[in-house]
Amino acid sequence: MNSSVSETVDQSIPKEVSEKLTMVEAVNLALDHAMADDQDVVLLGEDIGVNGGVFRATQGLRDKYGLKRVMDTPLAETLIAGISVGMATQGLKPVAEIQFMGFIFPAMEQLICHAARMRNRTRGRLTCPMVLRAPFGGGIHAPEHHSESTEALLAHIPGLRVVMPSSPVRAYGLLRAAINDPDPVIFLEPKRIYRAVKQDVSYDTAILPLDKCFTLKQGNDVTLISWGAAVKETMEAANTLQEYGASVEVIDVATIKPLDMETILTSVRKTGRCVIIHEACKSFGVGAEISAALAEEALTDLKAPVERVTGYDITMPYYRMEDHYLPKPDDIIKAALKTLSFH
Amino acid sequence: MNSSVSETVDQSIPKEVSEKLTMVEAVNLALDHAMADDQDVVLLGEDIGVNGGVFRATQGLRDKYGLKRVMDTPLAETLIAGISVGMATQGLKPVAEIQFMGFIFPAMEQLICHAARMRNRTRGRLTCPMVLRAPFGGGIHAPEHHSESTEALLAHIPGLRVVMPSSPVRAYGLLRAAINDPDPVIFLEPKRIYRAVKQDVSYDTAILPLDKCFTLKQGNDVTLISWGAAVKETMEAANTLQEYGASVEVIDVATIKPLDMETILTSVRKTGRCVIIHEACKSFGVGAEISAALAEEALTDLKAPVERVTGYDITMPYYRMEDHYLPKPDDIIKAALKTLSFH
Amino acid sequence: MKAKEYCHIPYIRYLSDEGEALHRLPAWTENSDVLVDYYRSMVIARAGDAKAVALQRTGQMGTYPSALGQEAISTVCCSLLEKEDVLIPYYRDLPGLMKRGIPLSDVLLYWGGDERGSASEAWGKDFPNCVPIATQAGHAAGVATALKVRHQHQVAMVSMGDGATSKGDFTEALNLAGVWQLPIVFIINNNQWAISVPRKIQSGAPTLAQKGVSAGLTSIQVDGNDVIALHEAVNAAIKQARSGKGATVIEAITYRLGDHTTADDASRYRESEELQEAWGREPIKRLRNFLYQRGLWNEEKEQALQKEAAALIDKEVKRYLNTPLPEISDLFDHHYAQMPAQLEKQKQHAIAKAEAMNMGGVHS
Amino acid sequence: MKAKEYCHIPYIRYLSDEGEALHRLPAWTENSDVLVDYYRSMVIARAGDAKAVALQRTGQMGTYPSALGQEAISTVCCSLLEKEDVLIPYYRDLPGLMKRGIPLSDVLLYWGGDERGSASEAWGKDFPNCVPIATQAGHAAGVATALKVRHQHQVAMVSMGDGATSKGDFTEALNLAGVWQLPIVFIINNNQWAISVPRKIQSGAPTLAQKGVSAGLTSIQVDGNDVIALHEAVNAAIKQARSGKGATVIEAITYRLGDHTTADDASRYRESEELQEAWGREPIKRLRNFLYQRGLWNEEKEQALQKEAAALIDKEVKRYLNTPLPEISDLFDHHYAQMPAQLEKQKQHAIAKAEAMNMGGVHS
Ligand SMILES: Cc1ncc(C[n+]2csc(CCOP(=O)(O)OP(=O)(O)O)c2C)c(N)n1
Ligand SMILES: Cc1ncc(C[n+]2csc(CCOP(=O)(O)OP(=O)(O)O)c2C)c(N)n1
Ligand SMILES: [Mg+2]
Ligand SMILES: [Mg+2]
Repeated sequence: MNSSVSETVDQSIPKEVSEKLTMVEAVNLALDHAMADDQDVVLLGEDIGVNGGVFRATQGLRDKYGLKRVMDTPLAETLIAGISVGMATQGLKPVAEIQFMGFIFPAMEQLICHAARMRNRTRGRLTCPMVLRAPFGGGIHAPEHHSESTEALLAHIPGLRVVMPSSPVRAYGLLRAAINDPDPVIFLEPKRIYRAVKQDVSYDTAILPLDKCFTLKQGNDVTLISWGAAVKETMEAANTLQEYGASVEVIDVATIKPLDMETILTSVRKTGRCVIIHEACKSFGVGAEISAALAEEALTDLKAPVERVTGYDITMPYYRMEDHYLPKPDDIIKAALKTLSFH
Repeated sequence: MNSSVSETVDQSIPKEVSEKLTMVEAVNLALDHAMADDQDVVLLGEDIGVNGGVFRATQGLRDKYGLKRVMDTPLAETLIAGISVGMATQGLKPVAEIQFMGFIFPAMEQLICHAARMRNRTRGRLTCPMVLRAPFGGGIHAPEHHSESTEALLAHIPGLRVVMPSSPVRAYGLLRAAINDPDPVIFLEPKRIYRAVKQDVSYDTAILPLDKCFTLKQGNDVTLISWGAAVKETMEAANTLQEYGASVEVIDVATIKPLDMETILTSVRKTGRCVIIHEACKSFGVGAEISAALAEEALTDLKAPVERVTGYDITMPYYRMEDHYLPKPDDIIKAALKTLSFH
Repeated sequence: MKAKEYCHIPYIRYLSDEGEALHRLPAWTENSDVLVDYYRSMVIARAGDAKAVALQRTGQMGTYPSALGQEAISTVCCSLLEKEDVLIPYYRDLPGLMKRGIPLSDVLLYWGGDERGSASEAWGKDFPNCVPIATQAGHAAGVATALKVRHQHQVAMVSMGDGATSKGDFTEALNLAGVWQLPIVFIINNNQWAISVPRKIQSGAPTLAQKGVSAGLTSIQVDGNDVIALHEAVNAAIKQARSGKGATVIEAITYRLGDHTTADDASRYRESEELQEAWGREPIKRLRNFLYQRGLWNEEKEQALQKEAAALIDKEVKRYLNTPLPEISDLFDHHYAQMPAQLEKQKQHAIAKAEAMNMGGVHS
Repeated sequence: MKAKEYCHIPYIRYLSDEGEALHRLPAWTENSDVLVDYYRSMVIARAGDAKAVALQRTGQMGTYPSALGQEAISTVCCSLLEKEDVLIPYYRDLPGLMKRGIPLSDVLLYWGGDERGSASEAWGKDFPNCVPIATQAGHAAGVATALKVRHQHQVAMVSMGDGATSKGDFTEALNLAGVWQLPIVFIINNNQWAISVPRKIQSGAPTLAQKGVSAGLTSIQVDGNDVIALHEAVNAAIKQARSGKGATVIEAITYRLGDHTTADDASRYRESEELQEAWGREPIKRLRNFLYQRGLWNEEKEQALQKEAAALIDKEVKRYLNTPLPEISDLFDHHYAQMPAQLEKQKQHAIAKAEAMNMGGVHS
């Protein structure tokens, strides 16, 4: 369990009891268990203490672990990232919350110039085992700047990991893995599905591997690739396509940096057809890398052009019109049918 | 000439005389002429005044246009971007310098949340006619953080333009166009070729279109696509390939956001083969978008997989080893020969 | 030697919590028009603010940050600005926006998820609402620079919360204002809370005004629920800026009587006693008491004012609710003056999709 | 009322420019060892610094930022730190790094374009050089937080230039240090220039120390060329931090006697008179005068020291120049503890390419 300071495990963890939890509750439980297992894990961010975070991801943890391990910071994202780097180099495992992904930009210099590079520039002398959590994505009728999906900016940076769960079980398993990981992980939580479904989650829920895609559904005719909240629409589309008689494979990329191209290539080599679905703008998005790599490495296996179903190349519209921006199951179905009928 | 305050043209401009200038001198001349033509053009940045910028891009301009139009700022990139937005909304045309692209990250919040969005979020009531210049790229044995190429991060942002010249004439023509443009332009200057060649540049040198690729060489067998300093190696590779008997088309993308996919598609539809060359890391780089779009929109025209010749997915190495990172003409030739021999 | 021992920030106050003059009032208060106007404006703003909250509660508008209890700051600040001055507001400035002549319906549209809420001509060159905390401080410095470069005599006024003072953008802007002698008035609306984070754990400085000291700026604290103190402080700051003598930082002490926004529940993190106490210091009651004492206000006027406010708000709410959805093309048309080719294609796709699905938008 | 009128920052100085005691010296100066050690360290550092410049000038090293004239600050600061304390230096701290026991060759390797210059065990938990200005202030706050969370009694010491005080990271870190009472010593190396930007157009504040006031921190100015004043100030700051009483901001006034870096030419933007004058205040001559006066130093000792310095530097330069190029794999192996599959492929590609081309690296 990677504990360097203490081996004590908080007795209050209900190891056996498994509860139906939403994704945000699973995040909370993962934080709770990580803190119980490893004294070096500390939380920091805006409003994460008494308030438990604006989405309640850290609810109850300050009461349980105290002020020194659950730190409300002043309002300063550059600082949040900077002190996380500082703490991590000294052996703590900070898990910082950026209140919304739209406010991550002041942290970019610290993430790119320091968090991502500390191991390399000291050849491993100092490392940066930090996690930066941020809720992301649209669809909850939030105000301006509260619905962004800019994962592509982070995915381009060597030395970072970028992970996003798409279910409570994966949120738990991936967040625990992210906290255990000895390198910096940006952990993006699709807030639109924070409370979409409930799953059994407990201390016995598996810690999942990073850097691996999850194949959510196996099929032979077309591969649908997605991550985060868009997995919901992707699965809906897959089910409808299945009704139409298509055999659909669905992959949740889960870790977008570094990409598990092996799983993706294996699938698309089998199906020959692929639709990539993401909420972020199309151009220079994560879908571009996947699409490019597929065509470069499996050109002759492709029976149809890869399709991207994504947000438009526009600023996320304010909420009255955000539905026009967000990819819908119908868009995915249409794109899949297009690839399926391509000869 | 887009002048709202004054129509006076500084008589000191040698309209007829054409001089052999390096790229950085062409940048300087473009700034000079833009300031002479339009009183609203002002320059700001660190060390751009008496010192004329660390690369001398603004040399002499403070003496010529005074303190009020050539402003040395305190050391604060967030501020530089923020005040540029503020000035631009009031009708000035700020041209800000970020000393090296490695220091652009503190400006990201202002660029993404404000500069890129001002027109959209006020439906055109306020606009942001600013230019942010930054030297970028490696190969000059500079210290850590002075050799970055993170153009992909900016290219993903709706509302921004991202432009990079690859010759003195294009530096002049594109920078003048960028300053004239009523929207924010990130103007990235490939410092490795700041003084690589000299070309005739004068007041009569054409103001070039933004959002357009430049076809530097026409050919039928393979399309080489590049931008910035890598155009140099790309042209070298093209010449060698030509000697080998291949007919090579070379495209300088010049504006990477928004992409002129029409020119690129037309070329690759003709040649059927394509190599994309850039210095930035491969994964999630600008090359990914071009490669993906080609495979998606011209799959059946592709006679071979698109090749990307790029930097590795690592932090730019310190200078002793940076040569191992930078794409070389040989790499381009190899990739081109690979696509040419693909069946 | 601790910092507090060698830095003294003046604090201005004229009216007691009950609206009694604590010392001799400035001469301008003899002319009752100004004070009555402040009162009327605050009352109307509070009614508009309450309506905004109600619209959210009834599912007719998105998240909204109420200005309840903080009406004096925004009202006085914007009253003292000239139209040609430039306001760079933050999200809790409804009273000031109304004072600037911006229709309530615009503000409702903005919070109702419609970009057109920041588009109308009434805004002039003022900035739209700013969500990314403290970024507007940089804009203000840029606006002021533009004014200075062009030898214009307007000022830039920028407001922000206590939490915003922790973000580096703010101090970078202060620093520039100091070194370039910029015509800016910085207003810190210190409502004691930044969502759930109380003032005392936001900064270890005894005052937030002294952040201005670090930039060599004039820096003062003022009772932000006391319109007379505010008027004095803001007026002096505007005069100083307009005459080329540089910026002022005004920390206006007030209290957030509501939740942070309609998405927040302040009872999770703050004591009800503190809230109750704060109600005793709120600005509208205080000024009403003062006006009553001086015989400048009465029940009849109050009734008329309430009626007037209700009518105005009614009209504005109707305009808001009746604003049809924008065209789909609107989502694409304002990113660039010159539409890029690929974006045009995406626009056509979106239009076709909307037509095919007969998609509407929210509250349409 | 202007800010300067209500903020007073103490200024500490003991030695005149000529090395004469200006007032009663602190008791610890009776023990000459400390002062002699400061002198020796500064002389060695200056020789190492000059050698670094020479290596650059002769094409044997990359761009280098000389610490010429600023040796006292870095030397005294790092002398007073315990080994277990954590240093978060900036790029002009060669004297301090040497004091921390970091081989000169490491520092030369770093500026010679080799990551391994920040890798050796000698660095302990100290931070490598920091190029992105002021970002290290956040690291220091994080380091100090870690120390505090674990109830350890070390301190974090962070240095930066005058220019760095304009960047928001710095003030964000100050603010946190104030509110969390962090064990940090902030050292502002005010050498009057940030490349070509003079101190007076970097900030309108009369002192940079007063930026600490905005965070409620103990804030002082000290003559940065006076080792006794520095010792007093830094010692007090470390003691305060170590005993849980919070951070101090020390603005140490000095002068950059060299160009900004070897890539810079200061004669473009600064008057030679200013430079000449500054030479009259430099720290080494000043301390030498003092030691001579007290009979603690003489020509013989000086000769021996110069020899010792030359020998040490010679050895370190050899080690630097003889450091073979890293393996190609080194470029890839330190990005993640666990190498991603695709990166492994790229690594193999790079190795194969280097072998095929028999590519070397710089100065090999
Ligand atoms: C950069 C940034 N970080 C976080 C947020 C989320 N957020 C919105 S308001 C707020 C608190 C602001 O408090 P304060 O500045 O005191 O203003 P108030 O809301 O109290 O008026 C936070 C953290 C944001 N909008 N922008
Ligand atoms: C964020 C950032 N912006 C710009 C630079 C380029 N730069 C390097 S040193 C320097 C001046 C620093 O001056 P100061 O803080 O006074 O330190 P000094 O070099 O004088 O010791 C600048 C602008 C940088 N390294 N980082
Ligand atoms: Mg507040
Ligand atoms: Mg300096």
